[in-house]
Amino acid sequence: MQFEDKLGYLADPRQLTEALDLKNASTDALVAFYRDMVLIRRTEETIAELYTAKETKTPVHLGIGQEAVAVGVSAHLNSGDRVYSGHRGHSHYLALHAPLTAILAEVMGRATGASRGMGGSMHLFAPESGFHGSVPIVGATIPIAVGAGLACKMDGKGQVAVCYFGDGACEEGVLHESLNFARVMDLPVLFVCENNLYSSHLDIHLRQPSNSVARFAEAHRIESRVIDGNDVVAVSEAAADLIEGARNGGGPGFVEAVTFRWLGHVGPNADIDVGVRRSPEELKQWKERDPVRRLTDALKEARGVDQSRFAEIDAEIETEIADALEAARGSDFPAGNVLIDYVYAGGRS
Amino acid sequence: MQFEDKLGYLADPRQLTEALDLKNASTDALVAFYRDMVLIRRTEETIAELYTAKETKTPVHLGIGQEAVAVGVSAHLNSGDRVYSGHRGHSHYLALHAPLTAILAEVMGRATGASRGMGGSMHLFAPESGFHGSVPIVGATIPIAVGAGLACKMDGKGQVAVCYFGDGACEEGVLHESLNFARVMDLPVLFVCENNLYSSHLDIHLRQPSNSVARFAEAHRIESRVIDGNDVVAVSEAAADLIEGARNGGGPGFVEAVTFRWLGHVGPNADIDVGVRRSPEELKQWKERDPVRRLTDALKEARGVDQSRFAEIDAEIETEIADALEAARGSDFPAGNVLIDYVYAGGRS
Amino acid sequence: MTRLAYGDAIREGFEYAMRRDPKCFAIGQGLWSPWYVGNSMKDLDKKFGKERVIDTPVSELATTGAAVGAALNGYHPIVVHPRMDFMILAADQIVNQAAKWRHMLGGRVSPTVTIRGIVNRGGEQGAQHSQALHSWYAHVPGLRVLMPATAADARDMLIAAAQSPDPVMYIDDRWCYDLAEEVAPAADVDIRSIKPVIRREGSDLTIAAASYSVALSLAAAELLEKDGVACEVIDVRALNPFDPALIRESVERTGRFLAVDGGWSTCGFAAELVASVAEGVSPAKLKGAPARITLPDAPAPTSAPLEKAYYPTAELIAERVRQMGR
Amino acid sequence: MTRLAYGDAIREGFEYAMRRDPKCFAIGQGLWSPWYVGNSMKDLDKKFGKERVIDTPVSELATTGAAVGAALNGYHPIVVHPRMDFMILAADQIVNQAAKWRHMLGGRVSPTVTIRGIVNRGGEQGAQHSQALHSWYAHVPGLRVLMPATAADARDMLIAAAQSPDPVMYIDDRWCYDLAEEVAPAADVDIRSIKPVIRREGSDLTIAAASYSVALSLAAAELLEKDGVACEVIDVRALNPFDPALIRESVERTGRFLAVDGGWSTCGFAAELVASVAEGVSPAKLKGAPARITLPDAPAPTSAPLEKAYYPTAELIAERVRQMGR
Ligand SMILES: Cc1ncc(C[n+]2csc(CCOP(=O)(O)OP(=O)(O)O)c2C)c(N)n1
Ligand SMILES: Cc1ncc(C[n+]2csc(CCOP(=O)(O)OP(=O)(O)O)c2C)c(N)n1
Ligand SMILES: [Mg+2]
Ligand SMILES: [Mg+2]
Repeated sequence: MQFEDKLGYLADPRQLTEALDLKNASTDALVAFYRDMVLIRRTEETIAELYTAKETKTPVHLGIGQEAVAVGVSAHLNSGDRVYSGHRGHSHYLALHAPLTAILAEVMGRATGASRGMGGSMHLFAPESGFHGSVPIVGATIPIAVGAGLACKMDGKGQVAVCYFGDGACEEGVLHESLNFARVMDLPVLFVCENNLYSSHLDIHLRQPSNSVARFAEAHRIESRVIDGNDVVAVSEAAADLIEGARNGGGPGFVEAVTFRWLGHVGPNADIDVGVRRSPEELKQWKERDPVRRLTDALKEARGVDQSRFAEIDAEIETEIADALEAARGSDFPAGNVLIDYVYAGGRS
Repeated sequence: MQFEDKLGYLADPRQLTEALDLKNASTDALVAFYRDMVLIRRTEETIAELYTAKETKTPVHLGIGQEAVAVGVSAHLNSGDRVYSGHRGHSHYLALHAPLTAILAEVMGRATGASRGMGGSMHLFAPESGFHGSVPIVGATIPIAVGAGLACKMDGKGQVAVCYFGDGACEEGVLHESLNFARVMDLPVLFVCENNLYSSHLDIHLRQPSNSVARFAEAHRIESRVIDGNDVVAVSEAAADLIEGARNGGGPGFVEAVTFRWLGHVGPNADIDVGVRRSPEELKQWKERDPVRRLTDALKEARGVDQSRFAEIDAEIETEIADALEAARGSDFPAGNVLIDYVYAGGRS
Repeated sequence: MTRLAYGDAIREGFEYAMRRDPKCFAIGQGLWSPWYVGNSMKDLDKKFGKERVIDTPVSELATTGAAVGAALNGYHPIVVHPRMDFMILAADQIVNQAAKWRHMLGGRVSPTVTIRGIVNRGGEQGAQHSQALHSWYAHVPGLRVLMPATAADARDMLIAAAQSPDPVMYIDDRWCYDLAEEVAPAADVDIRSIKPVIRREGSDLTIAAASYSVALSLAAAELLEKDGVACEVIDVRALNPFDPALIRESVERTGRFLAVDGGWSTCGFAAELVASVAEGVSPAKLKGAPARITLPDAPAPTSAPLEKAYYPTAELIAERVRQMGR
Repeated sequence: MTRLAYGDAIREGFEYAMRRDPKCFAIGQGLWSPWYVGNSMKDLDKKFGKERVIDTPVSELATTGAAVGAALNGYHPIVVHPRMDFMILAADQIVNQAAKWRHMLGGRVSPTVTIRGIVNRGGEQGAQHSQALHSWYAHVPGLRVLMPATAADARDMLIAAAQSPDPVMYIDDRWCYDLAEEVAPAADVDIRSIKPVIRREGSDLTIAAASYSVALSLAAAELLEKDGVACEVIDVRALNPFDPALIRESVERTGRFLAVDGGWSTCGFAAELVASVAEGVSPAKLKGAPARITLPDAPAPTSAPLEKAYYPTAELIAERVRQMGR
């Protein structure tokens, strides 16, 4: 197979390392993006530590390095919208400002967790914040989000459904069935593919004939945007367009956000030994394309935001996480009865 | 959804009714095509009669009107190649010159049938002729043909696998998974979609955003040809190209053959009441695009073949079918023990 | 009371559920076709509009997932699979998703979806157009599995399913469509009230079955009555969660038990019935070993004589009962 | 004789089967990864080349279908599903295709494919990463279902599967990977020779189980020995086709029966075991009602304390046996 490098510079880690082009985004909004991204990163680092310290065993799929995608998309969502995700879902949850204590408690299996301790890292739920569920069967939430879009359409209130998934999920037939279904029924669904060029240990060139997955949207006649997923401004612009279209009855949209994860597929290590092209050098290069640093640089250079402002936010976040962690640690595990009581509404009868 | 009429004149029954352009095909080959197409049509008409006469109950999906596709493709296959099909598979079987008695016997559930009376119309098997199986779960033989292609590649003898399926099957996720798999592994597989614009009662415009399915091949970076499926010369040319490529290690190819079935989805009636655009007028127009008549006209006009030659072939076919039918009718039903004995090799133990 | 046949009763169930609840809709393959699912949904698209009776592309998995998704967002979809064989393609959404979301996400959300799987067999259709896989779904905690055996149940169980707070697998059998009976006007039904019932009383032997197998068992009981054997016939109705109490109580009276099921034997629902009886009834109360009648251990054949040999009949059941002694 | 652990034994089985038969190859997700399927396929890709040990896209259905297709064309592929949960997506190819092609096409062709499904549970992985669905596949005629409980069987059953003329579901359990024992050199194995065996003799009660549940049952038998209760433990090994003769014969001797299974209860393999015993052993020979131990009727939880409550233990089995009397 001749592999097509359709993404070009978007997939080349030596490119796009400079400060972001902030376009006409407001400084306040950009600073809020910074805050959200740092919160996500620090929370995931905290989860990594919990795992390393054996405070939890639940499999954790960390998205450090990919924070810009969820933050850029979420900027255009409100709590009436319905977000779905998969195994690597922390950022999608946190970008909606869903409760911090609840995600940490969930990762530690506590009854105060987002899923009351029944799900762990891979099964999160915070509908009050618009996060309607994540599950780790690859591709499973894609048609579910389409069904949420169908509900939105039937509700007729201009709400949208969003589904995050990866490049690997595009190999599941259900993605294709779902794209067709959403298109044929003109459903308000935003498909967001975080193309991090890997599915666990396998580089995309070992799994697909091209490194760009937007070709599937095109095949199903769905409008798409292929963007630098480490550029929160670019993500936000693309999402804004497509979400607006969906709200106004234009049907589904598809964002391909090219990005890279800094850690291994699962767990807190970088496992640079796993994966054919995933060399230490390449990883180092991708870290130069850090979505947080590029935003910070731009805010400093183009908007004159002072380092002290970032330090202040960072400090707030540390306190927030410390408090959340303490609250999570202090809470109980689920009571034994729920093992059966949660199976059917009102328990088994 | 805005429906894209990508096929244009290829899907317009008022077009392409004229005599075929025979290009540089040999007259002998073209006469052989005629023979094969008429054999298919007459056999299916015979099966329709058997069904009407209640000599069989097994569901029959007739492809009358679509004969050119299998005939054009099979011209480039030999018995080392492996052909798979679905519920509408009579033509694919017969175009390989698989035994006529065996298909009739199979439809009538006899032990001398292609599948020894265990399959009926929807499950045919004649590996000696290159027909390696048809089954009616829509899309099911697509990955199986891909696996046959993998076997061909491992065998290293330049053989190819062919899979016939319909426009409806393109809505099954497995088609997309299979295209990707075949592409990534560069397998010698020819995907042949008989796009007859219908999946049972539903017109393609109610199920997909475009009437052309080759867009899926394109998305998976598979070479494709979109052709008039009622033009046996065009089918043959397209198949020749792609099969040659596959034999030489070029990987998979995809033929979209646009055609139309004259009868209903299942059974011997035209059921023109079923299906949104399937009006009596449209059906009448499609019959003007008869693949047999257009070939006959061309052979007469461009090659001076005499009507008597056709009449002779027709007569031969009548005899062949009459003989086969008699043989089939005269044969036994499967013995009771095979119900269990065929489940496991050597019977249950 | 009006007389209603099973196929029409299903249609009435749809009509009642959809009229009663604007959040209830139907989705699946063939719903705009006059013949796809027999007469069981005839003209519903005309009555409720094509937005609430949605015909779909040939995409079992995404269609089912979309129904699950709509259910998770406040709707009560009924997703229709014209054959249980095709529904296998949707198993991930049924078993990994619908059955698990409530539990896995802490009990705060429920995929209130009804998955209708039709058993459509016979007519020389063969191995991929004949399966009855209710035992698979009965195996999975989180699903409710209903199988109506009568016209009233065909309607009422569909209503119960559409109104259920849990995901429901509703399985009907085309061989039952002509069974007719007098039925009361439709009303709301609490799914938790659907339990096994005695369809015919008897003191010599207990038969338990579901769906079409109930009709067969009742016919066998008629035959046996002539021999002076009084069979009690229990219609299981709800296979998951399954409550064996009534069956055990019956076997304690009769001392003999036969399970009849239209699926395969190994790990099938008949095995569950026999195991539930064996576990719950003291061996001292059994006058003989329990038994089961199921399909033979083979895929469905096509040819007419083999089809005839393949499917259990009332006569086969009666013969087995005779062998089991009195 | 060399000492071999279950995980390594699987790897040896692959190595033997692939060395012996050039038409045998492995395909599935994670086969080029150092950790995906534990140590059970370590470096096979290096040994046999990436053409015979094929790592695939995330496409369970097409991958399985491709393996079935290669099998129908003379190969003996072993398709690997790192979790049974993901394998549900491939159910159509397993159940509608692999299981049926021989029968449905007249006995002239056989999909000689091995489908390896791994039970990978615990570790707070939760509902979609824990399932043991062997009962589903045991339900389906046409499939052979094997579940090794020992290192020797882990290797030999894989060899038998690879050499089988029928499609085989080979199910291993990650919880067994460290079980080690002395094993003889690898040799060809006829799959039809794989039948239930007695792993421990005893006269008071018969336990039947498969896979990891055998280890649990043996541990329980150890505990019970101290109480003076002698359990006979039977390793079922082949769940489909299932031969209950040895188990029935044992229960006729002991008079008591307990089925232990790592799947769910309703229509599960434990139900089949109990039903087979109930059907085949005269109630007069039973000293008490048979029983089963399975998972609770719930999806797998994640949090540590619930996980602990969820999975059966040797102590739980021993306690149940004590309740069943002597
Ligand atoms: C149906 C299914 N198949 C396989 C897996 C194992 N698996 C978990 S994550 C993953 C990789 C997915 O890659 P991608 O979609 O690109 O997401 P990423 O991990 O890169 O975020 C795989 C194969 C699974 N969880 N579910
Ligand atoms: C998995 C599955 N879903 C649904 C069906 C019912 N079905 C049989 S044929 C058919 C239409 C297929 O249309 P197409 O692929 O275009 O083939 P055509 O009938 O037009 O030749 C459908 C939906 C089936 N057999 N299998
Ligand atoms: Mg990825
Ligand atoms: Mg078609």
